Amino acid sequence: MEKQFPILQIIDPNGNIIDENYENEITEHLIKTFYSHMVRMRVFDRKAVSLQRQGRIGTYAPFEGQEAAQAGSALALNPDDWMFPTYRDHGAAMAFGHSLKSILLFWNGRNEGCIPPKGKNIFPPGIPIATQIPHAAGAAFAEKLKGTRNASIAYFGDGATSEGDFHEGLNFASVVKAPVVFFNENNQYAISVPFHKQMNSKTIAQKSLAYDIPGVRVDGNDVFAVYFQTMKALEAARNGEGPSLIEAVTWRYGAHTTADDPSKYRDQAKSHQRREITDPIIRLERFMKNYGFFDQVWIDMVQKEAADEIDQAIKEMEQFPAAKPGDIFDFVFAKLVWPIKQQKEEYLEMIGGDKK
Amino acid sequence: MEKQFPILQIIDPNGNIIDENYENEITEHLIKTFYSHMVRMRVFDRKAVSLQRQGRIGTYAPFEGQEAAQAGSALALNPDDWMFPTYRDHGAAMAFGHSLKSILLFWNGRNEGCIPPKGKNIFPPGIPIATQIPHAAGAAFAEKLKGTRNASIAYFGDGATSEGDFHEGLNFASVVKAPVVFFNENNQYAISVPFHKQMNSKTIAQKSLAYDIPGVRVDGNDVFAVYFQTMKALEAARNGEGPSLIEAVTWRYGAHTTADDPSKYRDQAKSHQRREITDPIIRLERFMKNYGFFDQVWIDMVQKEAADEIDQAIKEMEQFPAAKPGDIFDFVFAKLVWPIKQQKEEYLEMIGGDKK
Amino acid sequence: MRAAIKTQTLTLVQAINDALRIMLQENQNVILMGEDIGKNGGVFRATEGLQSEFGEDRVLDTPLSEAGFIGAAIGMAVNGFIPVAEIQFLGFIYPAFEQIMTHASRLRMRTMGHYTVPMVIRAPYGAGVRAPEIHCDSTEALFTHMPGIKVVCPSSPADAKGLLIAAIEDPDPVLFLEPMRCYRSSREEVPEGKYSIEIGKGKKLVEGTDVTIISWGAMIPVALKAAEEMKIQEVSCEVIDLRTLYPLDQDLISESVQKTGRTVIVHEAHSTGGVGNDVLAIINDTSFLYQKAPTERVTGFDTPVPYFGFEDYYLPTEKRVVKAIEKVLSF
Amino acid sequence: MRAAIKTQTLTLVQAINDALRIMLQENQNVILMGEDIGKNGGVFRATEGLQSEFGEDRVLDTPLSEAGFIGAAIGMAVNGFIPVAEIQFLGFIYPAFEQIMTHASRLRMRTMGHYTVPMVIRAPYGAGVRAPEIHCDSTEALFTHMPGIKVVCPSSPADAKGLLIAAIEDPDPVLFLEPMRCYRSSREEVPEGKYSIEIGKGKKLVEGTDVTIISWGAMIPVALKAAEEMKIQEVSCEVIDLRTLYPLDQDLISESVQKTGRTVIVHEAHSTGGVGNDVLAIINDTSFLYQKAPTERVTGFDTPVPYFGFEDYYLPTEKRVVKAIEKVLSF
Ligand SMILES: Cc1ncc(C[n+]2csc(CCOP(=O)(O)OP(=O)(O)O)c2C)c(N)n1
Ligand SMILES: Cc1ncc(C[n+]2csc(CCOP(=O)(O)OP(=O)(O)O)c2C)c(N)n1
Ligand SMILES: [Mg+2]
Ligand SMILES: [Mg+2]
Repeated sequence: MEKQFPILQIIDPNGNIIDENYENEITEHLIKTFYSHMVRMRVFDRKAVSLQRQGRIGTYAPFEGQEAAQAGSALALNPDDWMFPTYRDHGAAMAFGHSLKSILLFWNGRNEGCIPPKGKNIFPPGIPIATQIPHAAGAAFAEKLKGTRNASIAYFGDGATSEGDFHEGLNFASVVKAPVVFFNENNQYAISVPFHKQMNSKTIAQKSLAYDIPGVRVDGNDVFAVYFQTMKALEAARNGEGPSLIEAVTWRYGAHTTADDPSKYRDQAKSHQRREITDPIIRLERFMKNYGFFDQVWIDMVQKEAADEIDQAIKEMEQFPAAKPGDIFDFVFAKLVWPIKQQKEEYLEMIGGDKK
Repeated sequence: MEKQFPILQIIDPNGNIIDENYENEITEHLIKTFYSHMVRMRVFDRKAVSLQRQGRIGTYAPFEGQEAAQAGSALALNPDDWMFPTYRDHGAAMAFGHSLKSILLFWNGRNEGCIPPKGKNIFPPGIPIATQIPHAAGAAFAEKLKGTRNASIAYFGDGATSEGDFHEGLNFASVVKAPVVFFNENNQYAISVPFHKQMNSKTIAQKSLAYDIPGVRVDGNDVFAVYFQTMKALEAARNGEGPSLIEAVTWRYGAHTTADDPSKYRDQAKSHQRREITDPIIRLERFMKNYGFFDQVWIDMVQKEAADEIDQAIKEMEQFPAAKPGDIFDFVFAKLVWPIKQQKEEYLEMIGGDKK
Repeated sequence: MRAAIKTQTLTLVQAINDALRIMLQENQNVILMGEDIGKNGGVFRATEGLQSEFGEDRVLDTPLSEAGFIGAAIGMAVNGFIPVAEIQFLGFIYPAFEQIMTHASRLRMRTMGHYTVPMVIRAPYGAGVRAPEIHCDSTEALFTHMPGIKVVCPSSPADAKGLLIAAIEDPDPVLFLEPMRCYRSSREEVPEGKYSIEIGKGKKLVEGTDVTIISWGAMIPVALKAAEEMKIQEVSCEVIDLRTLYPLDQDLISESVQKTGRTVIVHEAHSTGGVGNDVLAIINDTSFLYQKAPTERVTGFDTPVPYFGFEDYYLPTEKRVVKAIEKVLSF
Repeated sequence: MRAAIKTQTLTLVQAINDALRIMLQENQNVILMGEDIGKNGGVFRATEGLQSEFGEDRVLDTPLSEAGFIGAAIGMAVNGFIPVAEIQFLGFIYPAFEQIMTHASRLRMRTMGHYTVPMVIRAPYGAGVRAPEIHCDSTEALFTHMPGIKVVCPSSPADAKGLLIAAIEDPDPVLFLEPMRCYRSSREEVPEGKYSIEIGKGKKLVEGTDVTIISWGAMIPVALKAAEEMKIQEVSCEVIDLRTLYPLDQDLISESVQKTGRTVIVHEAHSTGGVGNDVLAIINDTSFLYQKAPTERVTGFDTPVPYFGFEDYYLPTEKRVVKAIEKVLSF
């Protein structure tokens, strides 16, 4: 099966183009877009980890190492498409246009962080594993019924493929030919459980065969491979050809979440050594150097802009008004039902009104 | 995929051996065993349908047409293996040694019907679709842990493959290499929903690829093909090679259950015309004629023995003691807990004791 | 004088079919989903004729995959549709439990109203029709304890139609339980055309002064018969059909209990954790001093709903209700 | 004089680890299953060190598949093993809901005792630790309403150990809820070696005469603090830790309520359908005339457990309990 589903690459770890079909498609604009998004994502991610350490946000799920998978896929979307991320896909969400302030608010336990910018179809991060997969199928099917050319993308990890919802979502989508891309980030661990204990198959892409849908395996650290394969899958979806499954093979360098200690289950030194070969940003820099796009001044600017933007978002997050007790009652139903109304009134009376 | 998973046959619809590898394995004993079991199953099934019509049992799920799939697979088991049937697999259960009286009691709403004969590992028929699949994986894994050579078999329909439990059961079994055979009876309908609305794939066997386990498609109306393929899968399981998936392509001639009206969703006249080509008993008779095993006297005897045995079982079922009210309380836990004890006492007092 | 309302004589399941047809006609975004609801018209014929009238896209036969199609329905609901999903029997809702519990019911709250899930899940429930196991569960309490979803359970054809229309028009998820024992057991005059009945409002079926009987769904006929029987003994029972199980009709309950001071709750679900205890809580909270006797609960037992050979023992009977009425009277 | 019992000072999660180790040692058929319970020792370290001590076959890291491994555990339980399955957080039990509801809890009844499911499902539950959504549910009532499974919920290390051992030895399925807020919040002396505490028996933590406070799990510290506070006002509160949620300790509840006549129930689950209502039913059934005031329930609201930025509003506090005590006293 590994032969039937080879890991597609467009640039190799040394930053050389190995698939000539794409030579003309890789424009400077594309390169700079990818690079700046990936840097922005990494700066954000590291900053978020340190915010958590300082107790300024709650438990956080870092995605360092998965930037190419997230940027490449998210940037392939059209503005009106739908995104269904997990707790680890805020990189994808920010690339697709979510606000950094919102993402930080989410990680600080605030529902306000689940509200996407106006006009952006981004679901709140999926916490119960794999449950977002049928949602993506349904939202995509709705677009099909409406007769648009919009598609949806569902993100999920290698561990998520073990859940029934993965199977049911793919089966449903394949039957109704919903325009959806099932985008798997195979970072090879589900918390501590390694790939080979999660499944007996050697690839995730081959699971597409169960549904007779296209399946492909890409190097998840090659942003070009991810981008063009996602584009292809989205294009097929828009054309009425139904869903596809993409397995982006990648790795997380850090912990599962800030509450996790990866040294319990793997050698973190080795994990970091992988950077040399697999780090998606280093690889893109090599490519930029090889092909004359490397510009330290521009890179420094990108770094700085990212840092500034994130600092600004942190400020906004921290200046955000305190959580209003009344809010927990008001959004359960469109209209308060009496038990909740009564509970709200009693509670607010006890604490002396809705101003904490 | 239909090419990768051809429908294996040993005898063709005309009753000729087309796979010479098995010529020597098809002994008279085997032929007679298969034939008598299939006849017994069919006589039972028709009798049960008419019992239901007469109001002597409850809703019943007929399996006419699926006798070869059930006999061929069940007769491949060893006595100590585990069977996990659905509501449509009482044919398999009776071939494996369940008592006819028990099966009738089950269909008459009596839990006593779920108790297998001593020493026989037969689970109660699975009603919530696909839920028995993980059980079979677990029971098989238990055998592996104990170090025996016993295996388990899980029966399920084409519709069942859409449930998450199908996927989770196969994935679990593939990871722990549980000695289990996943035996699918693809009768091409889930109540009214035809195969092509159930899934986008053309075969069920190909779903094995998702788990990197062996998958095979057999003619479910060819009892030899079913038997030898099941044997092979069981043998692999006993040898530590893990699970396999068998798709037995078949057809039910009758209704989904006696509460179903198949003419609502398919042409029943056409369904019955299929008999000419596919009826597993007719096919076996053709084979017996072609190869000189046909013996009308013996066949009449088989028919008669089956009818007598079933009449006897019906008598036993109908003479079975009335349901005891106390029983609904006594088997919830090993020891009555007070709420149930209190409910039991109050109830029995009201109805004047446990004698209805 | 009120204008005459045109009516039809319908069974409960026909009334449901009527409500579905009306809503499919009226709102292009309404879409029915479920197993065997198309050509087959549903195993109880609740969707009979609707696929041929409205097409396969609006009356969708789904794969046998409750988590899959309820999950997909959530995605569709968020994206402009109003899915009305049929679960073939309430006992088969459990595979979709996670989707309902963590998404359908929470999405509005999670996103502070940005995403909402205007969907209906219809499910026949209850024992007494000699069906196989799991086909007989009455586990409404699992959903009344789930914040963010309303639970409705009509007992009559006219209520079924009006409440189902209300459920489809409700901006939030509604679990709509259909007492299958009442599907065809009686007919009544049902107004033609579109009308709706407010969710959250019960109904006084019989006015009385001595004892309040509170029930819903398939237990209503049992409650009514018991009330009838008590009339002979000159006991005046008030019979209340809750109709909505979340939110309960607190006013109706407390008003009646404050009048009679004696209450019998009848439901077929298990006693422990049953919705009867929520009624008890309302009485405790609103009508403590009016109680002349401890409330009696006549319920299914704390046992799984047994195989149908035993189900008559499990289900509350008129006799058990009468005994409870006598008990609250003689306290 | 009693013989001195050797003890160790343990946190609740350490006590659980101790109980698991003892049972793995004692009974070859005990097998632990779950996500990340092996090398990682569980996300809360409840199974720390057990895989290296007992091997991968006895402490099994499963795929991320709750229905799959609970379903498999049922098959294993029927076939001679005693699986102790860890659900990483109670909110992730929902995918396995069908397996628990239709099989684990019913198999004994279905087969009249021929097949039984001696398994334990362990799950950390509850809010207050700033965890993401769904990690904070307290939905014990979904399981107390499920016939055929017992529900246990200790609040202290010593109880946790004794009850977990009892759960593993119980011939029927037990859902064992671990208040994650108490995992490391305090230590106590826990007897060494094997001992068990009877399932179904609560415990009087504080003797009192004026008001009965009934609670369990993570709300026990809140109840205790409120009782402490009331002491200053010279109100004597009796505090009862239910410890088992099905079956409830009817005797302990009624004995205390009959003494004080005033009751406050404290739980963090949603009010409607909460186990508090089962306690109310016991009071109604056994102690009606002893009541001097309507029972007060201090509970989580009928809202999803909110994101942690809001969770302090959701969770019952000492202040809310004190207010309820004052209310039952001033009635
Ligand atoms: C239904 C469910 N079970 C368990 C968990 C706890 N959990 C959170 S993340 C995780 C591992 C997920 O692994 P994977 O799908 O590979 O995604 P990754 O975290 O590697 O991105 C687990 C077990 C959960 N969130 N939901
Ligand atoms: C979880 C669940 N959902 C729905 C049903 C209702 N139901 C009973 S049988 C059936 C169709 C099953 O089809 P298939 O798996 O092909 O088996 P067959 O009946 O054809 O043998 C359905 C939908 C059920 N029993 N369980
Ligand atoms: Mg992963
Ligand atoms: Mg079928």
